[in-house]
Amino acid sequence: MSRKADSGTGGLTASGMQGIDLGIMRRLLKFMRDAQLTELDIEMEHVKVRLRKGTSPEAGAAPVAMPAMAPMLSVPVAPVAGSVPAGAAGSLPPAGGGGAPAPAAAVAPAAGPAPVAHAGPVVKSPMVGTFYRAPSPTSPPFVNTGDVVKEGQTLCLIEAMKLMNEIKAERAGKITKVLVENGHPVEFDQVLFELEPA
Amino acid sequence: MSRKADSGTGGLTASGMQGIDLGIMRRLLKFMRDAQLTELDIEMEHVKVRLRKGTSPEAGAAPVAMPAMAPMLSVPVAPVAGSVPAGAAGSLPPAGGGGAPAPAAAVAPAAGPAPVAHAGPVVKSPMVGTFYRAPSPTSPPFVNTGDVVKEGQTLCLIEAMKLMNEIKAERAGKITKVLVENGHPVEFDQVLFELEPA
Amino acid sequence: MFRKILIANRGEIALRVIRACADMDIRSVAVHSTADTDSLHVRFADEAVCIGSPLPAKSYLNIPAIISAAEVTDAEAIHPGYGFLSENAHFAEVCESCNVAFIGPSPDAIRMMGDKIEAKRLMRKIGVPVIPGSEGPVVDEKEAVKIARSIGYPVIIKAAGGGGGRGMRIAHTDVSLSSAFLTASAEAEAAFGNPEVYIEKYFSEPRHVEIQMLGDKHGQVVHLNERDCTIQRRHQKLVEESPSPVLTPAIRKEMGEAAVRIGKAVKYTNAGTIEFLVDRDGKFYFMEMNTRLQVEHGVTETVLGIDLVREQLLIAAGEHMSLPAEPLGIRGAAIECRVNAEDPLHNFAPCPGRIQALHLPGGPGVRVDTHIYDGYMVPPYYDSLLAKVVTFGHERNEAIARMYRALGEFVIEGIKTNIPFMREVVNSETFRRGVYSTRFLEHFRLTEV
Amino acid sequence: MFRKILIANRGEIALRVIRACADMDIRSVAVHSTADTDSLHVRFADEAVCIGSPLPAKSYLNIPAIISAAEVTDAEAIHPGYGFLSENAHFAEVCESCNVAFIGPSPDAIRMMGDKIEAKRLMRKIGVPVIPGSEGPVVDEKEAVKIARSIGYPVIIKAAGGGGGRGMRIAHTDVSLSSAFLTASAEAEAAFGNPEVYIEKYFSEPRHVEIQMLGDKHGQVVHLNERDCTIQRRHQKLVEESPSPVLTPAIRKEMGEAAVRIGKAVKYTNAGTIEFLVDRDGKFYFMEMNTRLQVEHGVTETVLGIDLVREQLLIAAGEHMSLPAEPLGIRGAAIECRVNAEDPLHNFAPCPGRIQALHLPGGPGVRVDTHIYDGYMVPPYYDSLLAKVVTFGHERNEAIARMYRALGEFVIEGIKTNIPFMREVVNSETFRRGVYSTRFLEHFRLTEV
Repeated sequence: MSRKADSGTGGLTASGMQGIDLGIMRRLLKFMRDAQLTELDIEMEHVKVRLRKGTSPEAGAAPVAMPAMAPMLSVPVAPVAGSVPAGAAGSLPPAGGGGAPAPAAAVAPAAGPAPVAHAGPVVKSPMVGTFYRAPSPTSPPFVNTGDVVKEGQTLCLIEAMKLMNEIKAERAGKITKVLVENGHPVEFDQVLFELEPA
Repeated sequence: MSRKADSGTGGLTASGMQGIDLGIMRRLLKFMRDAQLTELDIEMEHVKVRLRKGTSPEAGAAPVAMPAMAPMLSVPVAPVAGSVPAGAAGSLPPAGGGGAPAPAAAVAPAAGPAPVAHAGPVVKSPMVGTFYRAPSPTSPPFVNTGDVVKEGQTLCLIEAMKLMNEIKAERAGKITKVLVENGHPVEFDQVLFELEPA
Repeated sequence: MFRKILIANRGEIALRVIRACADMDIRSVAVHSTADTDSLHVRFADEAVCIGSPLPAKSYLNIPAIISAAEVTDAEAIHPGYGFLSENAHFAEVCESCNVAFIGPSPDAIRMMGDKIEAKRLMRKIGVPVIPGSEGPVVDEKEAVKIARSIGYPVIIKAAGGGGGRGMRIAHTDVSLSSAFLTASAEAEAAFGNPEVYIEKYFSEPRHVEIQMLGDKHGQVVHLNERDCTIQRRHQKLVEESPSPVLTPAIRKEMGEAAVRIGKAVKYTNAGTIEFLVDRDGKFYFMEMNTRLQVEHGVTETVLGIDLVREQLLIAAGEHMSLPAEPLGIRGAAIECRVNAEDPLHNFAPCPGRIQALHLPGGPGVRVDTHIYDGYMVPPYYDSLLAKVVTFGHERNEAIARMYRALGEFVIEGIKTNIPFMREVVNSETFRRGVYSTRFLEHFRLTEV
Repeated sequence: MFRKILIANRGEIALRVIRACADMDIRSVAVHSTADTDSLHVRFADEAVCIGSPLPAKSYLNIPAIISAAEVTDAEAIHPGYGFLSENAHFAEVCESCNVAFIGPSPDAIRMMGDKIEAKRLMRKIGVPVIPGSEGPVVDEKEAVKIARSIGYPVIIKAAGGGGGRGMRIAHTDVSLSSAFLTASAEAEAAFGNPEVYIEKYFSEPRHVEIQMLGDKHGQVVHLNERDCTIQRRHQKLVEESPSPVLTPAIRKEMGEAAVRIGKAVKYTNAGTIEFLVDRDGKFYFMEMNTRLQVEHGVTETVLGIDLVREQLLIAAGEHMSLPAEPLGIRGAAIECRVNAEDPLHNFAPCPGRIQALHLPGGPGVRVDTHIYDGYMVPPYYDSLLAKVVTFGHERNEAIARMYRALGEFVIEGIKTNIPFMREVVNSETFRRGVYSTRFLEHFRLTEV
């Protein structure tokens, strides 16, 4: 789910796709890994690079985007993500819903939305709604990072149309990351938790 | 100068740029060379290939064009022509005026119109007008294929705005090809003769 | 006026509504399936929510997901576009119960017009002509002949339980009717397990002409003249135009008044379209009412210089429509062609795939509504509409010339489209003359492909 | 009507004329330089002739080449577009002498209006107000003061031999005028080697408003209301609109009548535009007449629903114009923004180069005229105009909202454009209010870049 400040300041600083250097991207990624960073923003006169690891698509920012949100400016992320070793601690998330729809014709085809690359198994939202980590505002969360959960254990609630839906673990494992903040909206297929198999 | 039967039957048989195989193009070119062909047309359900050697741009047909004359369908000819040995008997002419204007973005940039690739030096028309090979309808042509001409010798007339302009040889040499028929219109920069230096 | 609305649709119509929102300074929320993440409606909306997987039932027909999306984004109203949930009375009710305005008519009006028998009953009551025929199944040949004589030959016998041409028979005389009745009934039983048949007057060369109407919550109901949608292929409209080349001002007035009468009778609010069959004598008969925005609404917008989606939003927000009560003057002619991803040489088979190159037509008198772009992947899950081209002219001939020119400039590469086919249709002698029926395509032969 | 015409121009205006030809079933011949071989005007014309090398003098200004191209293609008429040879009386004469119709006014009318002093003399004769001032150079301070008192302060002193601001002085009183006269004269001599100066009334905050007019060979002359072109940068128009946000119906009528009077006085045929300066009191003064189609003609077409190029062709062919003698009713508001290949952050430096990605705006109320396409190489030889976006609205606010939306949808990658700048201009409070002068941009600051 993306919220845009302005849906069309299109094409302000027009830099061609050629300006994007995947080599530099990879070196930035390595730098991030070495420095154990989870987020890296670089903004220069003609370029703005944002890298985030394991962030939820809710943030919506395209991982690499020129200043304007022109559709053709988006970078197809799947190939880049694919070039990162599967076991890497993190990789580039895909363009969030709405931020960057149109891969330029010149670039490798990316049929359909690129899957979110997470380190391990994840728990995704089966519906649109509001995410709650606890049964009530005063209760402790169902789960926290580091918790070991059993199959069928309730992980969170998602409120949709005034109904609270319990989201349960489909398998046993350890919660390694909680990706959505309490009370925030989530969309279909959004990753809620990372879960390390038991 | 191109005359089109219909300026817009655009996009009927839609074949993407991917369909264009430069390897096949080069093999066709070799086949032509081996068979001493000057023209080769192939027309199939989804593809139309036309190769001509040393033809005048007047014909106007793009050397390789999909059935529809969609701008994006044109093939950038310069790189292909460039891959032909300079001394080859012929090579691919560029897109004539009007046939195939827009190289697709995905293809190698071809800044400006590609130069006509002729085997040797050529005599081009310095103006728009009507080409005459002889001073009068009953006279013999100024020059014929195989003639050796001196520098400054009149090669043809071009009538523009009721005036007959004599086109003279800029250097001595042998006329190896006459590319325009008597009485036909010519445009600026159109190749009139091939001239083998003396 | 609403501050934010959600568009429960995709493709060009979602983009159309988003544009109206931008023009009115209303924030827009797009919803989309996972197949439409890269769509322009997602790109150009102010916010976007993924609501489900590609199958419509899981996303664009998924009422809880759409309502939830409206709730989490604080959207005050939902525009359903056309298709999907646009004529779903239950959805309209759910919206209302969740305090989200449904941008369309009341659930009652949707339901009333969705019931064809009820709708016909109403028409008879308020004096709008319906296709003459039996009110229900016909018992035997005798009754059939009696009805046929009263409505006049030719008549068509149709299976009550089926469709698709089976169990259908056309009869021109008592004798042929008696035998046709038995055959049709037997065929209907064999095909649908139900021998019941009914009778309607048969029109061999009808035209499809519809009246656009608008009603607001203050009781104002107007009609916005007709659109002639006679050029169809298997009940799918291909070309729409206004004014109709065959309607006289008198018939236009009569049809318009009928539409307003219908609107007033059901206290209709928002945009609706009354579809009529028009016979060769200019007599018109109610077929059905579409209780939503039509695909071809741009034809009316272009010929009258108005914005129907804007009117929809005004009406849904309880404001007065911004149109005068009197019919607007027709100031030229507008024609729409639907550009579809389908192969006219192979029985119009859908052609999803990636668009490799694109050039849109432009210049004077040309409007293009499309959600495609260079590099767009046309998904296989949804209908094949790629773009709508509307041209305007001072007279019909100018609009046709511009359409022919615009389609010539319209280049889509990578997938097959019906553009060359449509170009031949608008360029055909028959179309230019303007005299044809819904069977136009049966007689039309694609000459140069 | 002509069967075939040649378009002696390039870019969007060549495409515009080619489209009009297609709409009227006239064959079109494009001419082009070697730099424009891949242009859309070459692509969409029925025939194309290369007439020379990229420099305009060698191609688009090359009269013999253009005439030859018309001769070898058997074109019956030449449309000059705007710029290049469009206001060249000699070219119009050559066309006539070669039996090719020039689609524009007579050489005499072009020449007459091209001579600014002659034109002003005519205006005085027929009672059209001109900017008050000396009729020629001013002899000394005394004469300067005398003239200044008669026309009223403030006045501006201008060098007869020059331009560009040098030798210019503004004076508000007799005293300041006397000293300003001497300084200006000295400066003029130093700068241009000519001490002669003249005096005109000075307008500090004028508006630029022009009247579109048409005359045919049957003596009918009409005006088509105004276009307000006050938003300029260094005398280059950036935004044009109709109707003007500041004109009263009474002033519009007066200006329109003045335009018709001018047209009748010179027996003007074809399209022409009278440019007026309008002061804060609504008084208007003749500045000059453009004897050709304007870049911004689409504004008038959109607001009146007409086709000016079509009228040009009808008139040139000796037919009656297809417009009524009475002024057409204004049915809304139209605004045009010029999209240029220039960098607003670097003093609007031209930015030729290859277009890497393109998305054109669309939907209701949006017209785009452009010759660019995805992959197009913008050549460095010609002006930087890439596209014209015209939006229509029932009222000015709607047209502005649609322009803001359309520019937001307009994506051009690979080269810098003024799109974000134009978007801020139309979104600015000052522009929305409608009250500003030709100095708008001096006060305008690009806030968000």
